[in-house]
Amino acid sequence: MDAFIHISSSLFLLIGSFLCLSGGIGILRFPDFYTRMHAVGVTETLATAMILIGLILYNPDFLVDVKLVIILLMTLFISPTAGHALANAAMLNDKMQKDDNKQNSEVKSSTS
Amino acid sequence: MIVHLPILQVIIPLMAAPLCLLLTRPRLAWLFSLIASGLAFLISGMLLQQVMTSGTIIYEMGGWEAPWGIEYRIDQLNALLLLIISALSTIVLFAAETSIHKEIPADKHTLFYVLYLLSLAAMLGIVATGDAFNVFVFLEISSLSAYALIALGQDRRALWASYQYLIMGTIGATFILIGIGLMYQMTGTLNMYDLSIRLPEVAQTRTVFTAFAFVIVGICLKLAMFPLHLWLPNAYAYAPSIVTAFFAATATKVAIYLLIRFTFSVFGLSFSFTHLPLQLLFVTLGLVGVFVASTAAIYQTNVKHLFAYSSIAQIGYMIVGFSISTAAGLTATLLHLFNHALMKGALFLALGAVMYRIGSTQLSNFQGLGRQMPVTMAAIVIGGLSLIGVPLTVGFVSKWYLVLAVIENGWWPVAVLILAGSLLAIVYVWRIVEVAYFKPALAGTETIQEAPLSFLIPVWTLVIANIYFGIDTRLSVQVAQAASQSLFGVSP
Amino acid sequence: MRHTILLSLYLAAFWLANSGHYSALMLSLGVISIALVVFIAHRMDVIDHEAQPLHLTLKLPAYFAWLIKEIFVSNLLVVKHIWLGNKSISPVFMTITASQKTELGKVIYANSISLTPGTVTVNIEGDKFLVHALLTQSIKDLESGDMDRRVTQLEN
Amino acid sequence: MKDLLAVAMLLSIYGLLSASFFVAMDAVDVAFTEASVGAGISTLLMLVAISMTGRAEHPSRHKPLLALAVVIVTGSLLIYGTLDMPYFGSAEAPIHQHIAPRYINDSMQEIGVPNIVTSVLASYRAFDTFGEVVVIFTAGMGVLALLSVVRRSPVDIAKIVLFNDAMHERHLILRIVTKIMIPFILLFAFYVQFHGDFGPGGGFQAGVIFASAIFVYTMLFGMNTARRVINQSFIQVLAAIGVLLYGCVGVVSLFNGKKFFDYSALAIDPVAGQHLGILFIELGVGLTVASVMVIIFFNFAGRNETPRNSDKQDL
Amino acid sequence: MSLSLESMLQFSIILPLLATIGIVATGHKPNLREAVTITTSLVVLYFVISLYQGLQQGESISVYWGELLPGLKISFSIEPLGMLFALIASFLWLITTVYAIGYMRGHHEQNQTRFYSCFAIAISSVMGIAFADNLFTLFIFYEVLTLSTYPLVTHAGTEDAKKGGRVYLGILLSTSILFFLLAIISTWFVAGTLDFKQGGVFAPDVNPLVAGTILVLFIFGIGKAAIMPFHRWLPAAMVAPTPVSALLHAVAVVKAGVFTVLKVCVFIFGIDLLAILPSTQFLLYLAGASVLLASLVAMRQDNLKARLAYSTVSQLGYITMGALMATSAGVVGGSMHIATHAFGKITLFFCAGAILVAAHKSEISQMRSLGRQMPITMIAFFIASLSIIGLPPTGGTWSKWYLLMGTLESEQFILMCILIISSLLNIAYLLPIPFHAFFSGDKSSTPDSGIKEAPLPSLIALSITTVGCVILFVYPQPLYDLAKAILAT
Amino acid sequence: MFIGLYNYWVVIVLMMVGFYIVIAHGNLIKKIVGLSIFQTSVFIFYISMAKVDGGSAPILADEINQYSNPLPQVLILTAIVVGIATTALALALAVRIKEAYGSIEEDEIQKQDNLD
Amino acid sequence: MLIAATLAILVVMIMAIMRVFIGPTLYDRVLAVNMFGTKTVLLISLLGFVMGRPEFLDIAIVYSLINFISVIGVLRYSDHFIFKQSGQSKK
Repeated sequence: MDAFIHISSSLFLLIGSFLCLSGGIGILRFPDFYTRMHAVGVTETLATAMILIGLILYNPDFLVDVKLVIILLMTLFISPTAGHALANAAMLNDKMQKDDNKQNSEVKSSTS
Repeated sequence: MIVHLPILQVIIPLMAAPLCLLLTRPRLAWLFSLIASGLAFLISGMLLQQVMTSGTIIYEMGGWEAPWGIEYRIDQLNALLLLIISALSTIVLFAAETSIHKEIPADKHTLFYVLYLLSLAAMLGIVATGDAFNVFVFLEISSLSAYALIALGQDRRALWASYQYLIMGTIGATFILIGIGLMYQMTGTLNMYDLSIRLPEVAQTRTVFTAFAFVIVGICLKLAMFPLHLWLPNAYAYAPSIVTAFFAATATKVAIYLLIRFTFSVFGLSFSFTHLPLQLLFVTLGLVGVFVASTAAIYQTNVKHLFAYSSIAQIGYMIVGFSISTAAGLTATLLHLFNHALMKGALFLALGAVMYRIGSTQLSNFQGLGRQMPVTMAAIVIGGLSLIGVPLTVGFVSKWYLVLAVIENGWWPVAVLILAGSLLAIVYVWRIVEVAYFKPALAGTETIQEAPLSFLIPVWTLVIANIYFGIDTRLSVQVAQAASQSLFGVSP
Repeated sequence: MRHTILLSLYLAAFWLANSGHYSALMLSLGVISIALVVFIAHRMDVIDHEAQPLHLTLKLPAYFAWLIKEIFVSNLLVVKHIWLGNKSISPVFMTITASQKTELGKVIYANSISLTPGTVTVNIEGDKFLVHALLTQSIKDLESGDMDRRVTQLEN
Repeated sequence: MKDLLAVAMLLSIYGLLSASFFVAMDAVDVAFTEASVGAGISTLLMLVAISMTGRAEHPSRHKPLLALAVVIVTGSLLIYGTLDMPYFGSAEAPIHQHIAPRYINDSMQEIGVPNIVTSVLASYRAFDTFGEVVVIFTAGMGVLALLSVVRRSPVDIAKIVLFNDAMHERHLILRIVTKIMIPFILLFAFYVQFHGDFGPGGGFQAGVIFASAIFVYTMLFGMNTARRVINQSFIQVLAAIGVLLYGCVGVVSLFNGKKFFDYSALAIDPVAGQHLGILFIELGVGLTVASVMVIIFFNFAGRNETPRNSDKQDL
Repeated sequence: MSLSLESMLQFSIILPLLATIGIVATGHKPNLREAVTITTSLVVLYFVISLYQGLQQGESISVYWGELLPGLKISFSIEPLGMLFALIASFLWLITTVYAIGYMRGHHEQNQTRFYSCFAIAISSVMGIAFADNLFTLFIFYEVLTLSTYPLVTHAGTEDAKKGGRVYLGILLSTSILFFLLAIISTWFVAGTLDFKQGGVFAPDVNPLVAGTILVLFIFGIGKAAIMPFHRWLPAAMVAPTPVSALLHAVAVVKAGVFTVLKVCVFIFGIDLLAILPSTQFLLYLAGASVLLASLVAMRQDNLKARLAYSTVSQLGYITMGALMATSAGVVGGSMHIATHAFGKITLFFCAGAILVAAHKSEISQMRSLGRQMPITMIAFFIASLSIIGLPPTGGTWSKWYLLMGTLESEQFILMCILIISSLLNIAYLLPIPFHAFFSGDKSSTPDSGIKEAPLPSLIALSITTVGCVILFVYPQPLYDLAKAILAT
Repeated sequence: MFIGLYNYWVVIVLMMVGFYIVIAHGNLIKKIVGLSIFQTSVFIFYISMAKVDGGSAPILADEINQYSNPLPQVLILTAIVVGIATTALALALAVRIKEAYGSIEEDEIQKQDNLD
Repeated sequence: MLIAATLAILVVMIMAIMRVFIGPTLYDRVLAVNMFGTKTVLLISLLGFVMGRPEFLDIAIVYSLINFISVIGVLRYSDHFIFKQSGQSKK
């Protein structure tokens, strides 16, 4: 039994790491902001979940497990919210730039 | 309660600060801070007396003995500094209510007193403590409150001055932190007394050398020692007058104290002055500081600037006395510490009075003030004479001891230079005198009156102290000598 | 009031799960803390049906199970395209219509869209969601309305 | 990097990184604090400040050669200084031999708290921590002195520019998620406050977390709402009370004839007294930190909404 | 009065200070104010004379006020040199006050109250200097004197006056702080005491190089003695009103300077030590050069007061020389010259002031034929000139004589030549003034000028001092006795 | 993880980066950032001193007998607070300076000051 | 395995930092920082296990909270710029 749990935990961790790495590559590789967001989405949902589940399996202590679950829930709760918020801001910004790309000194110098 | 005096010294103003915040009426807050400061003064007097009769007092916080807990260790040196700080603070505070009325918006008066008390408590804390890290913590309290107080000045340049001070001060504090860390790493202790015992074993290591360098540079930044003085003139010039008077009289003194404490007590005389070419370095920097700053003072058009540069020059004298590294030299430095606090306190407070009446401290506005505000101007003149070092004022006493100590060490040229530095002081003091007494008053200033009593009383208290301690030097000399001898006796 | 009691219960559970120290002192401190938090939350006016969606409690697990499956699938899809490279993707903006009536429902729907990699809700205006997708395929799946329907069901 | 916002982002990353490093170095309490402060509060404050000062840096004209020289000299000196230092991690180093062993071996008997950091912080070196509280109090007072705005007339409030008002109308998702989260964040703060004895955490971290819950609330629902919830002058009083509470614990031991901060005076059993004392002072710390953080944030954010057209110079 | 001599000594220092308060208090009533001044000066003179009698009877009088720093006492005692100085100063204060009343009113000067009060402080510090028992006490009063005379120099408040005041204060304060104080500290360090002692305080085996350096520091440091190149302040101070010039040249400042030089030479070094120091020679020649150069410069001045000022520089050189010659005749000559020069020079200045007040003339070239309108003034001027030159029937004869004796005694023939040459120069620049006043100039311009003699108080004052010059010739014995006694006790 | 003194050197390099930003950059906010980095690096330095090989976090637990040194951690807790206090105040000043001068560039402020 | 996972996370963190430096827009940076934050949460959790003291997960919880707050902060104050700008352009 112990061996099984150990192996499965390792497996979860392995998958999580792989997903994470994939997301990392995605954030570097994808061409623009919105697409990169999807790559980040990968690392924040499944990858995180996998690693945390791996850890939960690894450790039988109840208190620690509870905390890991809390972390997992929070991540799942927060990451889409944050992602949405960011995308929203970026979109507004884009729109604004399209509206007036004549005398917008401040933002342009920073984004170019 | 007598055994608790060391902690009460710090804790009374410290606890008074948040209490003061609860008093929303500014006048009440003023009265309250005055009482707190006065109590601190009382306690410091009792402490000094206690120390002079029965030697070093040790007070362990939380009952944990020294290297594990934090202790307050009051010897003659600390006691003297405590007395200077609390006395000056009380006297200066007396004029605060009138002064800030004109210089600070009304809704910030209470905050002013809170910050003032914090600053006072922090300085007392720095001086009283026997723990190196505790020094850092209180140094930061004092610095933070200082930044805020300076930024309260009317002029927008006060903000910029405060910002520059903040950057320099924080770098200095961080350097001290690095130095303390390195010392701690080599000895495993933070208690200054414990450090002084354990450092000699590892004195030859490069780490301790580096620690020393960082601590000293950090302190010198706080000290505004030439060439690290750039933040000081503007900070003093644009801060509210009360703040300037308080800091000019006390803040640099605290830094000098730290310098003395670390070089003489913690690292020990033999380490500080025999391994390193420190003596030469400090003498040179001190003297160059005297000359550069005095010369700069001559060319200032704002009297506050002028006296700020003069402060840097006076720091130069203290550094020279300190670098002689003999008991006589240290005595001279301590005397000058005390005396300079009296002079600068009087001068800047008098400037505060001028500020109160004419709203500016530009030299050109001093025209005819000799007739319009005779009592205030007389105070400035006497303070200036003291700065020059004219006999019967305290300035003479400290210069006498300084030159004597220098000659005792055989440094004739230095003695000549020290005296030559006073000549520059004549020049800048006399510029003010001439403008004030021998120029007709500006048109439209006929209505200017003598400063109110709330200024004149503290100013003249200090002026009279300037003269009294210039004539009856027993007390100041005795304490200074006792302090420096105890340092030389204790240090390994 | 219902919401307040419920919130207190949630908080109590949270405290107990975290604490691990069940001495009298700690428990009483916990009670005090919860009381304080509820008081502050009340002042902040954050206790209502939006924040404590108790009416959903029973239906949520089923939805979550389905959502996890979706997340799993879409993750693999995105990862595949990450490795395939830029040429394989076809990013697109698209507006879809949500059928939820309450704001809470919309939020659940929008977050579910974002939670499944490959699609992100960018903007909400009324019942129009602006969605960005990595692949045109994913947006098609959304438009098919499976998720929309499930969230709406949750609502009722 | 000419965009200051980006710089602020980097600073936040630096904070996160160093916090991770602290965990690796066994300094969990420090990591806790650094995470909440370095990555959280200071980034946030920086963002607010940048929003007021402009985010673009102008190219500087002066030559940094002198600066470079100073830095190189300082750095070389430091490296020179490390040469005689005990090796990293070596258990024989003096710091592990002289004072620390007593803390590690005896603190359980003397104070009865498993978290050694807490016992050192709150009892052996309680005075330092008192200083720390005063530092933060001072900063609060300083910010208040610098940024507080004289109470405005209703006319002025009406003129306040739109962008400072609530954003919850536009951000549906954020609103609901935040509403759900806030009570839990608050409770978590209390949890951290009271479990500092057993694990990482304590008054300071709790205060910061508590304050950050308020920050989120303020950012979402706007300053005016936040002001209604949290009374400005009340929070100032609270900050003062925190410091006083801490100090009074010391004063009480004074009146009981013990040394300042000697908590054993607080109860018949010295260890229980220590425990009680730590509880109280942590409470003081938490109170002060939370309220000062809120004061600082409110004043920054409140400054932001100063009407653009008038009274800029004279405040 | 039943005051003890000790209290008289103290009162002679304190009274003028107290008078300051009285003067300020009565400032708005000129008559009362001046009454206070004159009364005080009379009382002080009385005290000083009583002290003189006490000294004659061989009483030793000393007062101890306290210790400023450990070992540095403030104390006073009476010895002949100081007595001499005190007598001259207190007497001339009275005279100058009388003169000033006439001058200041005649000239409608501003700030008269400030003038009288600063004057009183200056006198007080002069008394302090005269009676000082040690170098430290002397130094303190020396500085007070500088500071209290500064407002007098800048009395007019004009740009010129300020410039003059700046030079005055600058040179005096800087020399005193830079050299004098250093010399004092060094003396304290080397000898361990600052008390004036017959025969000097240095140990006989003191390193001559060190002692020589200290001597140089002293001579340079006592800027009030106006040894070149530190003489600039004197001409610069000419901007002051005439009574002030009188004070500077005759009563207080320069006299305090040379007095200090004499004191230092005799009581700190002692003439025996002085004779063997290597730097003495150098300083002697410096003083000699100062004498000659100043005379030469004086010849070229057209402004009367400036000419008198350079004359003073030259005369001070005599006294310094006398002190440095390290012979008894030199010291006697030097100290007598203090007195004779004081009377001579004060008369000359009084005359200059009188001319200014009555005729509004300050340039020598304008003074032709003034003798007819102002005969008394011009006669006084003539007699005083004789005294300065050192011709009978004036007191100057004796002091010059002893100085010459001193050069002979110490076999300094070059210095002797200098003395003689400079006396000739004195004749050349002083005597032409009264001669021209009486015997040349076009007579046609006289009737319409309407110039009369100066106000009566001024006239009285200058007559008294002129008579003094003559009396010093006829009856020099007391003066000589005092001077002789300096080395004897 | 690291051997000998190597990691101290990394910390020192970080410290110097912060220090450099403080003194070389003219933008007030950037200076504050530099200050922050500088201070944080010093914290790292302290914390590295506290580490003992094979040690564990200084929170007592059974079956663990080697703890890292708690004292530097306590010190740094205090120092972090000091750091945030300084940062807050500095930012407040920067905001006020922007309001008063209209700029947060050192040389522009200096220029304006020289004008009055 | 734990160590392998830790290393993987570290690598991803480095990637995120690279993205922060590259930019190009502010939002890319914020995105990367956000990702960095969540990765730190994982890293801390993992580190606890690697070092054998897994009970300090409170820190990780705080991290995720802080992360959330700073994203809102960025949003809030970058909004500010957008509005400021639009305000200018409308004038």
